[in-house]
Amino acid sequence: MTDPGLIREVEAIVFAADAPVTVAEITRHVTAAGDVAAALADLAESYAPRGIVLVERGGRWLFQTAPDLGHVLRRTRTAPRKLSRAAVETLAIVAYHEPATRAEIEDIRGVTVSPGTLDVLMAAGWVHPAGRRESPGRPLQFATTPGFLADFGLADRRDLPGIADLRASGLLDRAPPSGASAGDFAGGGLHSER
Amino acid sequence: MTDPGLIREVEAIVFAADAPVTVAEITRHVTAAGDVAAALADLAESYAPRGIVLVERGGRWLFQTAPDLGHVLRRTRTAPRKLSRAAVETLAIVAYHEPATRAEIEDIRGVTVSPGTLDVLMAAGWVHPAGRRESPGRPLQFATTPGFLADFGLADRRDLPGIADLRASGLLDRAPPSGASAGDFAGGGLHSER
Amino acid sequence: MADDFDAPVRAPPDTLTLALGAWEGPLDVLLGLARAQKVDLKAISILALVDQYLAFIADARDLRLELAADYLVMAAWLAYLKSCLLLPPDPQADPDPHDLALRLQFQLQRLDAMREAGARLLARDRAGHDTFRRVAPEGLRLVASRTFECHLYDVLSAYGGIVRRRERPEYSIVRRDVLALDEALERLARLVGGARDWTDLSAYLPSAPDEAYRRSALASTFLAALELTRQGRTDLAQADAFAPLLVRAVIPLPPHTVILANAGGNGD
Repeated sequence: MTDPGLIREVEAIVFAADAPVTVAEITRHVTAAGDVAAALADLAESYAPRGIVLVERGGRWLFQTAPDLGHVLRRTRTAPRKLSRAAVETLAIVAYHEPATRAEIEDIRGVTVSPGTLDVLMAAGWVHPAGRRESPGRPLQFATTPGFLADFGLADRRDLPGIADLRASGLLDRAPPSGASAGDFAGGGLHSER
Repeated sequence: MTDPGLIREVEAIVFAADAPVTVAEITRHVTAAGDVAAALADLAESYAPRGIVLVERGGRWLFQTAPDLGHVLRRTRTAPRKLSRAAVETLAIVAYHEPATRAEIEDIRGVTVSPGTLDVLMAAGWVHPAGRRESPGRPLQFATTPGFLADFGLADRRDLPGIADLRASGLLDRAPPSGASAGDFAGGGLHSER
Repeated sequence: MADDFDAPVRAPPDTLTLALGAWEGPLDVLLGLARAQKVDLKAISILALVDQYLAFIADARDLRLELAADYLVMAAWLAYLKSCLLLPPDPQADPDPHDLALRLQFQLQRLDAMREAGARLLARDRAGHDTFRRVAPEGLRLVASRTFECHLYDVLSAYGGIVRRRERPEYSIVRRDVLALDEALERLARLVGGARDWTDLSAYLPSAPDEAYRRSALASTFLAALELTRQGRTDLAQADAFAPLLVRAVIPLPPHTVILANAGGNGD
């Protein structure tokens, strides 16, 4: 069992932090000696049945209300803006393929990505530019953020629904498993260029 | 004992509220039946020993970090800074000549002492005001602290190496007490003016 | 374009609306048609799909709907694919039409998978929808404290520096504080002048408040008296040990001519 003094400090730190915090960030603040990760595990366990729960999202810890109480709390808050179908698809494509270039998003969706779509995802703090692809034209790549994991209740990217199956079935590859001349096909038909 | 379902709802509502909430506001949102005030009392009791506590302020309830953990949330990190040359010189002059007035320090250094310099030495805990000189203008005098001796590994101010040699050579002779103004001090000691 | 993510992502399978604004491009239409076949996407008939798409485009034209160019490009490409698939297999064909069909199937499956993934993401416990956080947390603060680094050596060398700085002006002042021999020679010769009466040498000493200066003047004036006597310009007399030292001029001379000559040879 972890030192109760350390547990109290960790509890207060995660509670007061203005964003989900890593173990390293917590460690920088605690004054009591001990294993911060163990203290977090103990805390998460003690909070599990409560109305507030302690969760880990992408290596960062946060308190949030228990998911089954959403119906109680939704009434206290104004609903967030709904996402367009294009935004949801684009977010899914980035999350499951990251890092993904705009051309890859367009190739999968079969339409150009309207300028607003990626902006909305970036403004929400879910998607961010993640360097350039070392390929002709050095296109910008996009990836999801730790905030995406936290906001969608994902412990990490392996938690993405069905990602293991999709990977196994080859649907996250850039070309069908048969190895058909994918480029010719995309250029000739499905990929619309404007 | 209050219904645990109600307690969870109350807990989540207070946690997620954008401001401290009254019992009436909580009651308006809960879906479980029961006494909200009793649920709050139960919650406050169960949180009392934790790093987060549930408190009532003017009829409104809120979660906050335990009052004794403020130092954890506002953690001070020691980042050693080098003293400026002006500060080191001023410290040396105070150490060798204490109690010394600002005018004396300036006269010995040959340059004015900026107000920040003595502030830095006082913030470091090495110099402190040591009464007023009984001379025209009653200037404030400065002396070193016991902390100065401790931090610099000196048992006594007499341990300052070289001070005896300097005094023997006449360089550290103080002016006669009769002429106690800053100019006279300097005239009698480190330099002579005709 | 649907702005409501809670609405079904796919169009109802049987009734394909011709309102083109509801479709996000030709691939979206193809996927809608494929789903309408009510079979696994892996088992769809590409030929049937092509026919359905071409019928969809024909209907749109009949209704004089304006079709974006990419819908027509897709129609043309699918018509070409269909003709290739219906021809007897040609091993020389490049690309192989069957590979193209596979590729189309892959694209439909992939888009479908991403739609499904998006829907499953939205179904998770989302912040602001199912879970809620604190609205205005205080935040954590790391404050850098003001500790200062300074060692005894720094203090001592600083003080040494100050002392050295002060020493330089002091040397020049001390030099002015002594009565140098050449100065004393010039001064004594001038003061004695043509005085033929015996005069106590101490009467010629400068009066100064500084003890050190007076002692220096006594020494240099005494030496000056000896030097002037050696040159034969003054006489010196003393009645007894520690008695006053008396001096008088031998020959009155213009002082400066003599002094210049002697100052060079007897500087110390």
